[in-house]
Amino acid sequence: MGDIILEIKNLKKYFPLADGRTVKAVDGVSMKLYKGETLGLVGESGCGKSTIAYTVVGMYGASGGEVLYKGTDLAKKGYKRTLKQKGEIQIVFQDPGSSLNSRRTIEKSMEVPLDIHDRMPKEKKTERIEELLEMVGLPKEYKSKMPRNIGGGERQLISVARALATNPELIILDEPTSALDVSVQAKVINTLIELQKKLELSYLFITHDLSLMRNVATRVAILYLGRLCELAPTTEFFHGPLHPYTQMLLSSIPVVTEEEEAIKPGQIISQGEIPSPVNAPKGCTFHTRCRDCMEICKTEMPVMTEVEPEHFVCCHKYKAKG
Amino acid sequence: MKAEQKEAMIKNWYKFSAGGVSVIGLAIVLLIILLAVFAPVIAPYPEDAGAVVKFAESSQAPSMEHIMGTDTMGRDVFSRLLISLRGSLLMGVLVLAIAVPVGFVVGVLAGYYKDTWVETVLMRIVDIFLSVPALVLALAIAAILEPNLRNSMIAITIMWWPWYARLSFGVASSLRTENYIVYAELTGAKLSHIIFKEFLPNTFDQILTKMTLDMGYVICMGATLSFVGLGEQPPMPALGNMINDGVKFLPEMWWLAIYPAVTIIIIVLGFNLLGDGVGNIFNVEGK
Amino acid sequence: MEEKTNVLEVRDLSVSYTVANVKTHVLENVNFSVEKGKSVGIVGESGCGKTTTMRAILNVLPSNGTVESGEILYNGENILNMPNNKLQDYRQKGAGMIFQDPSSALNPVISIRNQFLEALKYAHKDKKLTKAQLLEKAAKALEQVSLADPDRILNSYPFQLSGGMRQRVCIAITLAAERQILLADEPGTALDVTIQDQILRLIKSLVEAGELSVIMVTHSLGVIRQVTTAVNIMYAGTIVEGGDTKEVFGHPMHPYTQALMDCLPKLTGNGIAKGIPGRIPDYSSPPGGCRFAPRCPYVTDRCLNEKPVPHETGGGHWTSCFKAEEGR
Amino acid sequence: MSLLKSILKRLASALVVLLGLTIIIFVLMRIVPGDPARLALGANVTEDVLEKYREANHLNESLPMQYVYWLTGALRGDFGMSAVTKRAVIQDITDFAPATIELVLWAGFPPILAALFLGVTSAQHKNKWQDYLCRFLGYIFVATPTFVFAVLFVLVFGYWLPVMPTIGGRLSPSFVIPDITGLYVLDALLGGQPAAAWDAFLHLLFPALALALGKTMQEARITRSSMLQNADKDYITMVTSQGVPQSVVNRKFLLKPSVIPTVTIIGMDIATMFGNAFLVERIFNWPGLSSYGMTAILNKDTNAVCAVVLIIGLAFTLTSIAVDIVAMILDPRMRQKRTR
Repeated sequence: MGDIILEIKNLKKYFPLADGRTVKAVDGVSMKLYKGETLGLVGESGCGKSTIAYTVVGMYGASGGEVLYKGTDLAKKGYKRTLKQKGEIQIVFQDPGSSLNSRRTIEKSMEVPLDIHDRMPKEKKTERIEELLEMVGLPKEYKSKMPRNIGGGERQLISVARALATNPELIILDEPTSALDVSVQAKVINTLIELQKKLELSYLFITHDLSLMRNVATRVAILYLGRLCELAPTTEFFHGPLHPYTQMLLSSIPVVTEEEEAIKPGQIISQGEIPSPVNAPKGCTFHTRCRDCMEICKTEMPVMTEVEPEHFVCCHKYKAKG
Repeated sequence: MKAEQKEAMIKNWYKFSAGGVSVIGLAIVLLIILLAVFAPVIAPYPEDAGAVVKFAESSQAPSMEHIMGTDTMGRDVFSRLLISLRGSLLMGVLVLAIAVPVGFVVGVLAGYYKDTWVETVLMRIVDIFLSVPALVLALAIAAILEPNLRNSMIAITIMWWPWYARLSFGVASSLRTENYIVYAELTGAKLSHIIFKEFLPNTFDQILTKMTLDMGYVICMGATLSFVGLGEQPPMPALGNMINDGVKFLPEMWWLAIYPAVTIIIIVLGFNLLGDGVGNIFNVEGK
Repeated sequence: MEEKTNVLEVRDLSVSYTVANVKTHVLENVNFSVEKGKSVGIVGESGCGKTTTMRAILNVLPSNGTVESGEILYNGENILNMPNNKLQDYRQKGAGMIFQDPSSALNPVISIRNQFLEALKYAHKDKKLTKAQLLEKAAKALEQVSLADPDRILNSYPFQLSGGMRQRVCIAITLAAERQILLADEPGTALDVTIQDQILRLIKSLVEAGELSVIMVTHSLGVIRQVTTAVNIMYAGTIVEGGDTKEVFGHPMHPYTQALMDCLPKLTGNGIAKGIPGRIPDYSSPPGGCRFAPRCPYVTDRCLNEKPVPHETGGGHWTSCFKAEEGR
Repeated sequence: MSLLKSILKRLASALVVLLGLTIIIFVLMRIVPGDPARLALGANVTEDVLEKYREANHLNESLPMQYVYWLTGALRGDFGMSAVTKRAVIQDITDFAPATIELVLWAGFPPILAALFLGVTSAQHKNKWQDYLCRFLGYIFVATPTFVFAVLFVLVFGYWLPVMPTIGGRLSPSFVIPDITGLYVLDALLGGQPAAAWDAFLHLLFPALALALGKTMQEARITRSSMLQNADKDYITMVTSQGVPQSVVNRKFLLKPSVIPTVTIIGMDIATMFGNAFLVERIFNWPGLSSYGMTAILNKDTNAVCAVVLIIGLAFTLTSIAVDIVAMILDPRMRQKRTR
């Protein structure tokens, strides 16, 4: 493993509600992101995966914990990110309809980061925009188009190109392909993989799609109700998922081939629903849906344990082993 | 590229003319503008737009010579009507030229800073202006200032900007969580960039539609003020004061009041129809 | 004999829309059928005409849509020219649809309870059920779709529920009507994968119990494989391949189906294909021959000029493709 | 309950707005060029009298203090003396307000039903003659300024087809009715005088129509377009596809969401009527608050102007609160929105 580019330590993000209660969107998450890797952050709606992304990128402040980017704590109270850091950490959003201003040409949208980070004369700017378009595999004529005249996948590629404009090192990918058809997703994903190799980018890839992560991520982290359940290198993760929630998640995926069917943990039937993060269950937050629930699970919160090298799981079942 | 633009134009024209009536609106508005611009040339008696007295021709019913008749001073109603179009249009343009930018900036700021004190303060001010019928406060303001055309414009402008603030507030507060706005913030864009480069193009459709409709309503309110004597002062003609003069001679000299009244209706109608068509292009509902 | 077991049959259905004076030919000669107590799937990507097909089956196309030709037979009768009362009867007891977009399919200003009551009142009008009995059905359906607190849901307005909950409410309203045929338009889009799994299993169990015939429309090949026994692959308003689900997914023959399968990320890894170049055609002037021809890697002159017809390759598996027909 | 809470919130914000309005009015009052004391008393009084007047009206204090005095006075109903009528402004207002209220009530509320009827009819007969007629009249009426309506009515119904009571006022002098609510039609009915009630109604009819016609057609237009817009929504298609008969769909599922936009603009429309009443009352000789205000404005009677503006602001605020409450009852979503 290489250098650590981003380390999240015990990150917490709480949102107060109007009625005085609190949503604990992220409640004590720790993980590392190595340079040049793709960390897949996977979970169902309300698990806090996007909150983590938005805290890293600076949309929210943290309620507690640290976000160390190259050793600097970006989440420290009162810390203001430098322009350089803003350029180095970029984000690609989920919704292709809203990531580009529908009233401005592609060129105008792509000028936004250039004007802020890399002021240059008009002709050079045009040149740079054409170069960026080429990097994501789009013809340079696209610069004069309006977002509504191109497809959703192409719009996402423009968002990627726009993010590349500031020479980033870490890109947060917030479900960049979940709104796209698979034939279009394929092109976007392949472009992202190529760019990563060429530019040594590190990706924090937020998604709910485990099948996609199987093909993209270096390591996979599973979130449930604002906490990590399991974190492991991809191959190991898919061949030996340990956490009961992870197993349930995997077994729920509708697949298309017999080979895939064989990988899914059998005999696990998904049940129940993710509880509201406003009053998360005591003890292990998953115990209400867990088929292996023990007495201890209802009262005591399990801790992250390294059961095998680089394979972490947060479950009482595996405590003894460690 | 060229073909694309042409295609877009054809599509827009189709949307604009879909209802049929918008084309009539466009024709009316163009006609009014032409008449206003060339009024001194077209008007048969341009000198009548002032303190002129021609006793020999006073109080004549419409005829070939005076197609809309003459008033008690013998002035040609048609000529006065043409000249008065200029003041009306000027009022519409100037009022909106000030009210729209002011309202836009206030509204967008409030919308962008929704749920903060900025929104509370700005939108409360807007609410206060909207808590009295515009006409009442405009009358009060116009009365307190010296009654003339300029001051009636000031009064109407003061009452008009809150509407644009409210419109822009609505757009900005719904767009502020759009990813392109968030992206601009995260990358370090300045406030002026966000307001004028990101929000402005997105508010433009609705503002333009409302402006087209409002041209008619501003002219209408201007006429109302001048009807009670708080606008253009006699002997200069204005749609409102011509009607007011004419009312005194109803029903015998009906032409004095009816022609200017019908003119107002046509002007407002024209801008209304045009505004509907503009709204159709952008898929914006008129008010 | 075989004809008789079909509860619903779509024959040569062509539908067009008129947008801004331009006619778009969305569906072209769509053919498929559902046997009683079976489930059939239609797979295709966005804009391929899946939802249009579903709406046509209930005769509720948007006001700018027209059925150009074809018929939709319910128990042998064409619903497209049924008298009004019969059509209503068919909608009440014959076929019902789960709408795709949960945020717009529920009336924003009417409580969930009343939306249930109104729909169920007509669906069960022959049985003379009391209000309490109807509400009981509603509560049961809500529990079936894993909504734990039916009373609270019934007392809510749509805006008080999350997207996933709304989608399940829509599903419950449709299921509680206990019709013969369920038309499911992307029933899992707003749901988390573990909940989607529960819903799919519910639908499958209803089919297996013989209570329901299902037409499921989705972009997800996996969902189709889990629920249906027969599948139709739709591309740009035409059905390009069809047959037994496992057979079609195991041996896809149409180049579009093959490409789609290759693009799909799989749990087995091995990366994903480069995607399909180009975009779906402009429906206002669709390609004269095969609609997939402009994006097809195996395209020939014949594909560009001649429309392919279904060609059976055995075991009820067929495809409309000259490549398969010519054995290339 | 959330409804009650939303209503309370709405009232609180209305209070802030009204307070803001008093500030604007006060500022307006003080930017009038010239000495307020002299404006009130006229040119032929001695400096001594002026000084006494200033003392009595706190005109020597700082501006914020003057505002506080003026506001506390206004809260007690003390708006000072009118320079025109030489009576207490509050006295004038209590005398004239009922006439305006009666006019606006008649112009504001009954036509809503007509607007809804026309809008729904127009939508249900889209692109048939009923629809074309409604839309044609809609365009014309919306484009006609209220005072033009008033002038035309006077000409047509006063002179050409004399059906309108010509002298103006609220009641023919031959009738005497009890003073109960100040609303003549109602008072006459309460007093058991149907003939008087009819006479009062006739007096009301044309001014009320002049006020109402434009707004009514606009409300009809909004109802029509929201009916048509909603008719293509998924939630309507969904109930249609469930076999709910079309008439039930229209009545139970389409009407309610479609009238909400109309309801929400009624508040604004009634407010505008208070404004337009200024002209209508003048043209029809209607002895109401607005013609009193108009006279005050033209004579620069600041005390009276301020009082009238404030009272109209109050009336408007109350109307819009009422409308908001109706909207909240109709549309549960509005209970959650931050009210303003």
